[in-house]
Amino acid sequence: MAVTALLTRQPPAPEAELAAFLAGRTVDGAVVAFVGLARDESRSGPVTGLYLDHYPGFTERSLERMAADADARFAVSDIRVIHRCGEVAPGEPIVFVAVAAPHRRAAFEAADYLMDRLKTEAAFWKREDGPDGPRWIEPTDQDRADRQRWSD
Amino acid sequence: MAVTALLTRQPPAPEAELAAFLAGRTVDGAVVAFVGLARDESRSGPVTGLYLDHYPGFTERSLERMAADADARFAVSDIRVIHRCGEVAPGEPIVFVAVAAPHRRAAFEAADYLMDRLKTEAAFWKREDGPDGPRWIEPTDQDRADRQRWSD
Amino acid sequence: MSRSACVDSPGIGPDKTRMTIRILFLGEFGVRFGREHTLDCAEPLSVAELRGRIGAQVEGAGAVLARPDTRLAVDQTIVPDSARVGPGQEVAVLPIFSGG
Amino acid sequence: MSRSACVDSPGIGPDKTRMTIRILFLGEFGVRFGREHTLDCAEPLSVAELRGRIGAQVEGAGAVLARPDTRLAVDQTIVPDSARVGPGQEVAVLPIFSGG
Repeated sequence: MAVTALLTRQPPAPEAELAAFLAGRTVDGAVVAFVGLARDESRSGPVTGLYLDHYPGFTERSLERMAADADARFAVSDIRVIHRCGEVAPGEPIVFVAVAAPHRRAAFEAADYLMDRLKTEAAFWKREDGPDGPRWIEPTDQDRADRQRWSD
Repeated sequence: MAVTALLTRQPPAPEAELAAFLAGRTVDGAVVAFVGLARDESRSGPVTGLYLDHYPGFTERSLERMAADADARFAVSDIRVIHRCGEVAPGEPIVFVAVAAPHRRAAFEAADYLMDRLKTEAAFWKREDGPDGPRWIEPTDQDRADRQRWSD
Repeated sequence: MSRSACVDSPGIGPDKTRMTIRILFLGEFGVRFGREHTLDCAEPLSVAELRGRIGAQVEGAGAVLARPDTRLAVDQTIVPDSARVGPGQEVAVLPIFSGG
Repeated sequence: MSRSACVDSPGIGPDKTRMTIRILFLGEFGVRFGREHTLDCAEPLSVAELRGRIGAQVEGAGAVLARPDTRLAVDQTIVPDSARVGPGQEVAVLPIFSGG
């Protein structure tokens, strides 16, 4: 059982992460991986880049807490969360989440839960840059509704 | 938009598949990948290997139909399904599913739906080999219950 | 590729393939009854009748062919017992799918 | 690292760090008000009082510090307005998280 949550300025490498996460796994029948990518457009218009501000130490612990909560809540074996901070170009990965479990339902649910929490409660402040200048953004109504699916 | 479903005797290469699936993606914010692995143990005891029998042509079309159904049902951009047939050793991948979508909810739901259908309706006949000899197996009650979540 | 003698076509000559139905048993059925058989068939019959014919001729297969959860595919499409099947077609006898 | 003169500590000598509170503004607040400030603080005060002190001294920050959805973390833990904060501690002023 390993639960890891890391913050990095480098783009996560989803393929290498997935390969490492799968290696030697014979007890778990299911691995769910999620990759969040920077889109080149949002509801506000074109996006030329993102900047994810963070509070060193505090942000890392927010990630670790969510990973630990997912681990406690679902019958999973391993969880790995890698989240980007700093400048992100469109098409680059922002977040990689992988969950392994003996059975697939727990793996899907834990990954889904983790993403809903990360999208609303991870301690980031996100700036979208576009032709009209930068805009600091908040979770969408959809993100908030998704988060409400998981009663605490 | 691409929906592909392939049958292969070789183990799928999840990391290479994921890398190819992510490449150049700037419209989709979410990619969900599922990897199903052969477990070394089932409810019946230790498993030394699996054999997935199939009906050439018919089985391929069962995979293609499910991928097309998922595509029609959810707001997704691309779907890729790679399913193994033949001999599978414990720890090896049996199935790789990837779904890309602008928003994560559709990606999660489509991958979840696809796996529930693949685990009950894909045209395979699976033999588990163990110390007590081979056993031909059917979907579990859990698999059937999972499938019932998606009304047709 | 095992063949059950009782259903092998005795026919010879150019029309042989047109006067038979190719029978495939999948999964566990293939192991128990032989993967492939050839059934003589001069004219169309219903799938229900075909279940009886196969069950009578392939030793031990009668019981599984009588089960409603044993489905038959004709030329790769699952069909109801009321469907018709005739010479030159391929029929697959499918145990319950295990899923992937 | 911008510093707002009105809250920079005028103190000197070995006790300086013990008689101040370090203030960090995160996200958009950092851009608008300067990322880091130092507030003179000789004795503990409540977080509610601190909101007022920071708002009064950092130009333009009063309105966001009065908002209930602007949360304050003391030494990296989010605290209620009733909590106490004193010299040598670090206070972060947090806009609503955007999430990742």
